[in-house]
Amino acid sequence: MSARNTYVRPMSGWYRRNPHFLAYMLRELTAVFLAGYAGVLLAGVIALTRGPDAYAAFREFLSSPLSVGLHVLIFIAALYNAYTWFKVSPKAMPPIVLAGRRIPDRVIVGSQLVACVLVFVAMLLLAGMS
Amino acid sequence: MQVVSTDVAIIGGGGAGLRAAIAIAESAPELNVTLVSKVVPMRSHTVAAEGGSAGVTTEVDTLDMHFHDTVAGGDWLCDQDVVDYFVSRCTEEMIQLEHWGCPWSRQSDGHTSVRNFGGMSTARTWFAADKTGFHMLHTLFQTSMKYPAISRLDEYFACDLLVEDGRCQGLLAIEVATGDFVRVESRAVIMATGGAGRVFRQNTNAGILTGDGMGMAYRHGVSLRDMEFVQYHPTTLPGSGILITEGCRGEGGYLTNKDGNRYLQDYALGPVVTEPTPKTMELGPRDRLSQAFWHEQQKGRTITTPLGPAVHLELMHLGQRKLTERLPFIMELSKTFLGIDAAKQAIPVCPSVHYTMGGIAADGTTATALPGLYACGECSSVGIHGANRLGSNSLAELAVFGKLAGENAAAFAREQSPTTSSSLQSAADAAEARALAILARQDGSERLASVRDEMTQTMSDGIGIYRTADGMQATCDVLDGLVDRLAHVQLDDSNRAFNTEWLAAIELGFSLDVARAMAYSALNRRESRGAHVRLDEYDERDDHQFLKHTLATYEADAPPRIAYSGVNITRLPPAERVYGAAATATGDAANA
Amino acid sequence: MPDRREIDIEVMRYNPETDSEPYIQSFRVPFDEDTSVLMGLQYIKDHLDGSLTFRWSCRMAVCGSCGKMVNGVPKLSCKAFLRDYYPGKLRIEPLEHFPIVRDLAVDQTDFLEKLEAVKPWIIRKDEKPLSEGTYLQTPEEVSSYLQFSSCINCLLCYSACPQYGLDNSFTGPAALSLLHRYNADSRDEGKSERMPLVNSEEGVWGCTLVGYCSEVCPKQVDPAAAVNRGKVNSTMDYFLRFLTPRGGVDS
Amino acid sequence: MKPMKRSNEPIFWSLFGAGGVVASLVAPALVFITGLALPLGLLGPDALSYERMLALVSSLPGALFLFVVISLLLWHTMHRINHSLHDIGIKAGLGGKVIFYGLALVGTMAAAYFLFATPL
Repeated sequence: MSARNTYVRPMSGWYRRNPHFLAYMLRELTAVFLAGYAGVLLAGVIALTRGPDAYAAFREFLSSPLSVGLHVLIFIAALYNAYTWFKVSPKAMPPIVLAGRRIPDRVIVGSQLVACVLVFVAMLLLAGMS
Repeated sequence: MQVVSTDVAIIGGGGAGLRAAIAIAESAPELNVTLVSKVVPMRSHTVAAEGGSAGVTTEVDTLDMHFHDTVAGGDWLCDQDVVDYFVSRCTEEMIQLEHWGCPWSRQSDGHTSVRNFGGMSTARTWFAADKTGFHMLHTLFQTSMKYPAISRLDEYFACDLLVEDGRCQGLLAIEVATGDFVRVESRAVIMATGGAGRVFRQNTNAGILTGDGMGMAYRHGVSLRDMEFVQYHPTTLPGSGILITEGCRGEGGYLTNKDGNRYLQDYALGPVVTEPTPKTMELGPRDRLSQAFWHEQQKGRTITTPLGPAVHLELMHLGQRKLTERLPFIMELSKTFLGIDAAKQAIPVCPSVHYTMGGIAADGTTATALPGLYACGECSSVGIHGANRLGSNSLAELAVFGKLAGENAAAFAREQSPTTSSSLQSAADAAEARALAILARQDGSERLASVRDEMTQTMSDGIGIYRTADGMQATCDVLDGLVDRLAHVQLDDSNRAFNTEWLAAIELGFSLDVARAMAYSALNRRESRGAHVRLDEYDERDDHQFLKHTLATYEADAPPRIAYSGVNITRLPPAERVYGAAATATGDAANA
Repeated sequence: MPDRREIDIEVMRYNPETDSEPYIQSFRVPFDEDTSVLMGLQYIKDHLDGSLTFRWSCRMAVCGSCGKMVNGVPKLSCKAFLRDYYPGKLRIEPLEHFPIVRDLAVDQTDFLEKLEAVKPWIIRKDEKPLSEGTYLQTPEEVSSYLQFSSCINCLLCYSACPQYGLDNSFTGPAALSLLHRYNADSRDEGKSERMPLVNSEEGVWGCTLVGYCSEVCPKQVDPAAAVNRGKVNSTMDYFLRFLTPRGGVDS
Repeated sequence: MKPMKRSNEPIFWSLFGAGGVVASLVAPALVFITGLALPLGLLGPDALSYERMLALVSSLPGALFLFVVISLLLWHTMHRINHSLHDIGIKAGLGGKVIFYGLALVGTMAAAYFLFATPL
């Protein structure tokens, strides 16, 4: 086809056109928060290496309202990211066949969610929640 | 005008056209093939075939049985030499498609499966679930991409053949996107444009099936053969005519009337059986089943739906697992278009126009009377379907005769000297002027859709499952008037680029010519045979006068000229067509 | 006819001969329970404006011709129904991310080139003669590719893919699904010929798993799964090529 | 057709994928513990104390755990941020890769340095 004068529509603002795209952009945005959290962890490690005072200052920072507020956002981002990650995970793995039947996607997603909850509980116990 | 020079031009990118293209690329690699299609090939209507494709494979099956089924199914109007060729090549073509990647449904040991189909004496229908045509078409289309010799003109609308020195030497096409004309010069042309079900109101066909190829060949003096034999498929959705495959019945589905009775037992198709049984009950041939529906309707035993009378196609007893595996598309169609779960509820179905048994008259080699023009697939009449086609013979046909047309057209092309361009140019210029005149008209008084709708209505009224002289005459009269009115259609759209209204007007011209060939052929066949059944005094088969092919020949500004030609009967003399218990009895005798 | 209601359909119009950019035109269309969006457009063409241009063919969701954006969502217009939008209105636009040729018809050439580029045919080192019959393939072997062979090339997935819209050098969901379909077919031996495309930026790596392609697919092909299994294959190919003489393509 | 160039995405995608597992399985719990439960006093008195944390990073498994979490989170997130620039229409190209994967690499080296090479 040698069509003349075709019209190409602009892409600007494409992510606002559809709720699915908005959800995708939010998923990608979680990376900014999780990157921040990696920075927090790294800062904590550095503080540890610098001795008790530095580490106390680090804990002081964690307790500040600003930090708690940020961590609320990071926590929401982490949960949302985990949810989206589990949801698409069946697409990136070859089909798992057991006894001649393909394991449905929802079983794969569900078992990961369960694993996530188990890790959560285990780590809380390890960290010393009474 | 742009000019494309090629060795063989193919019009139509469905199963037959693609198979022909591949056959040329394989049998004559030095030749160039140009595939001209008004839609991108994978949109062609082969895509909508569901149930399967015939090919003898099982130990209990023989070529002879396939031959008998086809000839008897066609009510002896088949050319038996061609049927013999056909049945002997089907299986090889199915294997070829398998080698090209077609995902045939398989048995657990890895061999391909076959299912039962109407009018066939044993299971011999290869299938890919209930999307057989879809998989065959995409397999052929994708496979065709590997041959550099095949070039395509996708979305080019062929509007005329170019005939010079008594030989078909190309075609004129309109590039849809721009409205520009292209002259395709070739040493041979293969017509593979499919059927013409769109000349009827309620049909299973895609919008593209307007009979263009038949019309083009017809206007150049090639006869249309056996056009009165129009197949009504017994199980389609009321209103839309969407196809509900015969595979449903092949897998064991039941047809019941409003009282819940499997009414086919009342029409010489019994005994009532619970498992799919060849040639019995729901596995009778399509013409008989559609006729039975008509009688049920007369007796007031059909169900009333908002879109027309129907009977029930019951699949519930087959179970969810089998339905998901064997009939997934039917499940999807029921959900989408009826909002029902076919595993739990019966599907309301009724007959709709499905297939044109007749077509461009061609011999068993696919050659037409016009040198250089070959025809294959539904647009052609090579002589295998007779008065009623058996389900699953058409997909096999497009493979077998598509290949043959490709090989024969290639052989013909090799012997021809190159086209003399200047002489073709004037023919092309004249055709271009005719097409442009439609676009340029300014004082038209008719609306395109009105002419089209009146044509489809009168065809459905007069050329139905049952026919009368009065009804057919009335249809002929209406069609004659519509031809005049088409000359006064005023288009809304005067642009050249992607003007689908303009193309539809050209299509409607072809449709009207084809419709007239059908109606006049029907009116003149004073007997009942296969899909052509009359309610008037000609309600019996008359082998003495009408064991003949009808030939409708185009007359400018007049109804078609109707003539007859002989049927080639080699080894199976005409006999009574029998199904149900009677078929089982004679079948046993024949096989003994 | 009882229960005949009317709905407003806004259609994007574009005439390459006269318009510099598309505009919206509104039509009022009668409908009932069974009127598809496609039938609504056909009503406009037959009765209101014969110049409205759109593709359609089979009317039964298998030919793949009639995809449109319906209220911003890619749909087969034969498979969407006006009743589901009433009493609201519809905005029908050509499929996103493709150049508009006229009104609702888009240029599909780019897809056809991409389809051809994935070599969508069985590639074998030795062809088995037809006289030796079919290849054997168990139902399990069929099921590993059957879903991906169900693609009707309707292009809804391309309209759902912002990565294709942002950079159309990306091979895209349907073509990559068909590539995967042939690679996953036990009869095929052409994986090594297709991997260079898979491995390239234009191959699977243009995908960021937005995942909307699989949502809009009318045939449950799940192109996102095909593309992302392609990423796994490409990654193995990337690392294993150092370990195996054949470059890991058959792993 | 032009010969196709092999993409080096498999390297970054592998790290992204591994980071995704960390981000989805471990990160929610870690964020909750260090960022919310600890400051809000939901944990026991000794939780995350200097001594316990020093013991953690001094043990090889503990140090490895923190290294993996910090590094893979960075590879995961930097990969996404790099692609997001493309999504919002910024063609960063090679520059984007250098900046973002560079950041992930610097973070990884820093984590390794402080966890494995710094005397405590």
